[in-house]
Amino acid sequence: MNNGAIVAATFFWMVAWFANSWLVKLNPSNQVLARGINLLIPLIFGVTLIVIWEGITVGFNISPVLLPSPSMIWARIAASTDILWADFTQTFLKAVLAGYAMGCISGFAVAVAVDRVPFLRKGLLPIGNLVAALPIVGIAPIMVMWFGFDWQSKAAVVVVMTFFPMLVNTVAGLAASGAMERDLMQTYASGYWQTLLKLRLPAAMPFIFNALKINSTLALIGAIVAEFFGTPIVGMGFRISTEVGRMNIDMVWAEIFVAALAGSLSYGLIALLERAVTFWHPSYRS
Amino acid sequence: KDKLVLQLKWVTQAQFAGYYVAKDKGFYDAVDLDVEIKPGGPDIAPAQVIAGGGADVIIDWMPSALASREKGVPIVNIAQPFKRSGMMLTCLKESGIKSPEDFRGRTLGVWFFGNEYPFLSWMSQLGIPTDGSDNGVKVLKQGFNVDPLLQKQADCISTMTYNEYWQIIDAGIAAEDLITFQYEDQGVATLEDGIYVMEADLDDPKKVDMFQRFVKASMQGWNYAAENPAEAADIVLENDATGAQTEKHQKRMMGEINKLVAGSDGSLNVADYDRTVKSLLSGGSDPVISKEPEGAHTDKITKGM
Amino acid sequence: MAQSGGLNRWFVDRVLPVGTMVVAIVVIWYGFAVILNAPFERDQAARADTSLTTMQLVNKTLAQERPVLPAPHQVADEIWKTTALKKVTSKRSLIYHTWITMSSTLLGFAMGSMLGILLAVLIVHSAVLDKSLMPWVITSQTIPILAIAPMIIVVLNAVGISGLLPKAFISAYLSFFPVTVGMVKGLRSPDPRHLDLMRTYNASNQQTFWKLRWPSAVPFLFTSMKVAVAISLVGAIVGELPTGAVAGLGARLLTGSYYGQTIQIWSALIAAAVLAALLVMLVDIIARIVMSRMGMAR
Amino acid sequence: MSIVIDAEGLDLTFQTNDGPVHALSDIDLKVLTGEFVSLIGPSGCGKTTLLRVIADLEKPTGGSISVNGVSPEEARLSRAYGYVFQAAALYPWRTIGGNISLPLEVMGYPKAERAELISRNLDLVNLTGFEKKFPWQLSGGMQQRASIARALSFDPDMLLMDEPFGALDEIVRDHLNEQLLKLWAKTKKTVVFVTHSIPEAVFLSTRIVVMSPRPGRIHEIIDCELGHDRSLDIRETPEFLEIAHRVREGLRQGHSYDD
Amino acid sequence: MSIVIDAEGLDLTFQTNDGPVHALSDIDLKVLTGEFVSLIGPSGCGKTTLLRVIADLEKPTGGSISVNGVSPEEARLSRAYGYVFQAAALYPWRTIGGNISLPLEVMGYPKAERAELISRNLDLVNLTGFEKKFPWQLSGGMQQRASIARALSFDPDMLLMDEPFGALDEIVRDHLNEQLLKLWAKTKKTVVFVTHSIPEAVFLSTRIVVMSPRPGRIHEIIDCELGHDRSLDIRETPEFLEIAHRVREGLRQGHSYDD
Ligand SMILES: Nc1ncnc2c1ncn2[C@@H]1O[C@H](COP(=O)(O)OP(=O)(O)OP(=O)(O)O)[C@@H](O)[C@H]1O
Ligand SMILES: Nc1ncnc2c1ncn2[C@@H]1O[C@H](COP(=O)(O)OP(=O)(O)OP(=O)(O)O)[C@@H](O)[C@H]1O
Ligand SMILES: Cc1ncc(C[n+]2csc(CCO)c2C)c(N)n1
Ligand SMILES: [Mg+2]
Ligand SMILES: [Mg+2]
Repeated sequence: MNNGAIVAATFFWMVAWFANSWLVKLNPSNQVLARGINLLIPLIFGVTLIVIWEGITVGFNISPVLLPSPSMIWARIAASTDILWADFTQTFLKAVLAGYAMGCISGFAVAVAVDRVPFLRKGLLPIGNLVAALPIVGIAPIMVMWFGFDWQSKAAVVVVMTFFPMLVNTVAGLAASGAMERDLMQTYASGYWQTLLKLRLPAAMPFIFNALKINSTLALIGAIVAEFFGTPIVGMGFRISTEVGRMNIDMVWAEIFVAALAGSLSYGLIALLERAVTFWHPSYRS
Repeated sequence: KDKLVLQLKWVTQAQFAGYYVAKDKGFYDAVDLDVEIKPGGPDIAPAQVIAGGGADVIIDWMPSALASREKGVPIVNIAQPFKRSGMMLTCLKESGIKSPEDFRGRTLGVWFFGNEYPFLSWMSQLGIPTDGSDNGVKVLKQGFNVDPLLQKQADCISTMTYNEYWQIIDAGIAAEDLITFQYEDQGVATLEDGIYVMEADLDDPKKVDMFQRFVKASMQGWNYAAENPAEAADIVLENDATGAQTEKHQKRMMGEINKLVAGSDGSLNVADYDRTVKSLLSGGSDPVISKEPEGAHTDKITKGM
Repeated sequence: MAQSGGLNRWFVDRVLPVGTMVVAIVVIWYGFAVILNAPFERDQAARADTSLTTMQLVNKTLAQERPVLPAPHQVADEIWKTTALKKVTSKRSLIYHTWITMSSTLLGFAMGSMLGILLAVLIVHSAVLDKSLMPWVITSQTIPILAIAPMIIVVLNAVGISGLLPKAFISAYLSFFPVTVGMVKGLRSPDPRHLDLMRTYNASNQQTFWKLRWPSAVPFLFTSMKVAVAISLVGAIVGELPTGAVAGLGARLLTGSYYGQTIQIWSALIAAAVLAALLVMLVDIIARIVMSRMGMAR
Repeated sequence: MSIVIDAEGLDLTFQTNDGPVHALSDIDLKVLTGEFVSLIGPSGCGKTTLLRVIADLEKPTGGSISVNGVSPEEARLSRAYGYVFQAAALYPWRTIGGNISLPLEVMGYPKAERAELISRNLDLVNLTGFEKKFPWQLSGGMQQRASIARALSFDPDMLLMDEPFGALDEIVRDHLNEQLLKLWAKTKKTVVFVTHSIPEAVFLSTRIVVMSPRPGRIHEIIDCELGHDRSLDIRETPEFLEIAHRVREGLRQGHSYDD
Repeated sequence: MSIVIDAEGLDLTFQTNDGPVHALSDIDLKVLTGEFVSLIGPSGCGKTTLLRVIADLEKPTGGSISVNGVSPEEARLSRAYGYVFQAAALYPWRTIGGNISLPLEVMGYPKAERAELISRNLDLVNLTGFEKKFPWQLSGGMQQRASIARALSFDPDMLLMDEPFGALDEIVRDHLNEQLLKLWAKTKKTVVFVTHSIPEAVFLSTRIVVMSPRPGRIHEIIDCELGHDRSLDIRETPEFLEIAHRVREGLRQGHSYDD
């Protein structure tokens, strides 16, 4: 056991906690500064987690086969950028993006189609909610069987996973515009498409973005897990499942790091987009 | 009674009949052992489990065991019930593949998760690249079943003589329509199911004694299974908690497994070991292990039996 | 009269549309079963040097032992055989496996909800945690759980935790998220005037929590618990894979996959879907009872 | 002067879960061109429902009604009226200009004409310079003026207003009342106006329809001839107080204190 | 009669994203025991803010204020007042009885005493028999009465009311005004009352504080000695109209029409 590392990590934790408590209370009037602080606080928190992790793995001499230390993971990331990039290309740039786009667009299109027919809406929604709860581990092998080994089957899994959240949210969103607003369009003798375009879609945007955000994390997880069930020998999921068998756990965490980074960045990107598109929503007005 | 946890490499099936028989028939009880058998699965790495203290003894294939050892999990082979290798590549005849040279430009299904080493060293001995270059083979990470062949997503897939091969047959494809390449026949066989423990445990006389009793009782189980294959298959079925195994399949598997175990008294044949190591080291630019392993096997357990 | 009107409405609004949709799905399913299973039958016919009439082809595609896509009646038959015709304690009984999965689902769901509520309470009451924790809670959900599940299990094993708990942990890891998000919203939902009112009574933090924040968060809690219970089930199934896939619906899915038993996979999938529906319904019923006790069901 | 709205024996019953609600019962009402008619009455007496029937947002279950000599639906399709709701009901994702542009877009006005109409109507309600602002950046009174500009933008002959100033404070309300009256005098539009406020009704209207609830019906119609040129000060004149008193009495008779 | 509220040179500035908002500026106000003081003024003039400062829900940034001779915080801690909001602000998950019981629970009254107080106060606001109902099962006027009962339940000497009847229709409002006046005469509590309505202020108050915005300050304080025994009819008396006129004038002078 290495007590020094543990003590150092604990000390760092305490310092970081005080730093954050202080930063929170600062509350500056300067906008840029305030935004900076809002970024800094979770960053300090994250760094603290990593330092504690390092402290524990080093301090308690944890076998790297069980849990490698962050420094080892970082070294692995630095040494294997080419492999990580190739895997990222295969899994994210091909499977996730294609599946995400197809799933979201088709979910949206079906929602708009279904919205005109209440009977379809009532029938599809409960079933949609059910299918959305199906475990990917059940769907992935089937998709590999149907769509082959390459990224297409992963994209298909992503489509299945993202379709229903989008469908359900869009349908709810299309129903979200107020009765008064819809009456207003009636008084203009507005047609179906005009009402859809000018009222119901804008009003549905917060819901649609909700689905886009949920789907952004679902898509990545889905593609990675689907790769457990057959892939060409490249891809984040392939690497993770293979390197565990080879006892290269640091490589596994390197991929997990890339996945978490990509997932968080896409989520953040969509959140920014949401802010720009639904700027009018009360939750964004100061 | 001494408690001992055994981590298998794969799910409950006749491949591990010896251990289940030893447990059910009371052979372990007879040597004062209380053995808990943990089934494996697609993402269970026995070496990781033993490193984490989740098991005392594991069943693993030698290539992956040696690779793990190089990665810093000091596991040692204490016994080798499987004498022969059951691994092969199975192709559809209609693909036109007649010899390993015909693999070039084809798509082959391979198991990963540490099971790819025998394949990789075979290919490198043949001089066939596996990195997707033109005159090489295209490698797929094969799932857990034979669908890629049935769906014609691959020209050949990895199968075990005792398991997947028969699934292809069961799926309605006649043996004449298939062509198989056994690793054993190709001279690239590596040792499969062996018994491994942590190196440090071998310094503990109490543990050594336990392992001796374990290996002895297990081999007793294997012998019993060889003599009573039908009963052994029943015992396996009995122990399968998933309820997914069929009697027909397990009886047949038992027969094939017995062929692989035949001729082993449990001790590791050093010549087999050397052959395996040589095969793994000869991997050209990307060998499975980089240097001759040391202390990766011991007869400390089997010689006392 | 109101009673029968309600029943009638329930039929027209729920049963009829959903039923129609199910029928439509089954029809489409049959169509795909024929299309997807046909190539194999054609190959077989070609190997045997015979040719098939369309009728023969259709019949054969709907009765394969290892179909690419099993026909609905095959799945129904399998479900019937593995539920009604087997003792529930039998390892071949789907009910037995469903039960195994359900127990880790419920345990994981309970732990996940608890953790979710706890995090939400911390986030709502501490400005530091609010700002530092929330982004990481989101990041935690971008980690592919199935990837680290085996390692979690090994690590838990190393500290001597095994059995139901590791599976439940994975289930909890997935399900705490919607609860946290919902509860943070819920605990912050009281009208500022209600909070002021408590201040005019000079109420303590605890009193404000129990008399105001908590009750106003209850509707949010139930909404997110409905999402969480479905996710818990996914987590429990995922968690069964690296624990040796010994029993449970996940194990059925996986072993079905090893042995190419597509019919078994599909029946396990259907069982999972039905279980999910039942669990969501259960939470919904509890929600209704609690809410009407609280006078919030109108 | 011709008859713009002609309702006879109008009936409307809502079918709800707890049985039928008799929202309108035997309503007879004629409104002439250029009139300013207020509907006043306690909550739930059917004011909104009556206005919605005129606007073809609700179908009566009995009786007959014509608007501009045709059915309400035909009148709606020919864009005969502008409707102003209690809350401004502006779309938060459109600027003030964009909101006023909305009916014009729906009705297919060309872009140049839209721009012209927007600025003219903004001017009419004293909001010049706020075209690029979003609704939530304006005060309640300004929002309500914008929503009136929106209803006026396509120059309908009739305005239907459902408690347009209900959410505003008294001073702002007085101010808007004055402006509305001027607008009405200038444009000569027919106005049907729903309100809760007695002074507001008396100040604005040429006729006041006092309604009473359960079932919603017309209790009394009070003429209110205070001339077209009223200032806020007339509210302290005896004529004004007289009419206000009559309205209050009418309301009280129709009211039941069961709450 | 002693001084209950004593504010001198009170200032309050909110720091917001778009710079400071001067909500209260140089407020001097004394309220004596048993008085009924109304705060009236256009939206945003600081009425609510002033009431919140008295209730210690907001800290002034300048000047001094005492309540019952001590600081507002000490007064709040000693539960010196009951506060009534615009909308009833009842908890939907508690029955009417449960809502009235809320402050009593927080203040640690024993159960028996709570039951006793609940029924007494329900009686006071004419809601006997509705104890077990949930708020949404009552009309708006009844809800507001329940919220008054809640504020009265622990028998504070002072009532702070922020537009308690703002959301109700005129008839119901008149009715509640009458009841409130009776209650006040009976209990002799000190009341500070925020309103938008001139007739309401004149009808209820002994003194009317007219405020004006930007920055929020006191424009004028108008005495209103119409005696304790008023009925709704006095609203048509010349004295009443006179005071109403003065209030309106005061409001208009202080008002700026920039919205
Ligand atoms: N869509 C509807 N379905 C069922 N009942 C309705 C509907 N709309 C209105 N009602 C009922 O009809 C009656 C008249 O309602 P309406 O909205 O016209 O009253 P109102 O006079 O406008 O009241 P307020 O002053 O509160 O706006 C009420 O009892 C109301 O509950
Ligand atoms: N918490 C706050 N932060 C910033 N500004 C505030 C805050 N509360 C009130 N204000 C501002 O202070 C001024 C006075 O507000 P206040 O609510 O006291 O007005 P009011 O007279 O009660 O208005 P109303 O009649 O609309 O209720 C307004 O300009 C308001 O925007
Ligand atoms: C992920 C994964 N894929 C393949 C194997 C290979 N394997 C080793 S033993 C065995 C049983 C044969 O039926 C099989 C298939 C594995 N262990 N893990
Ligand atoms: Mg209305
Ligand atoms: Mg206010």
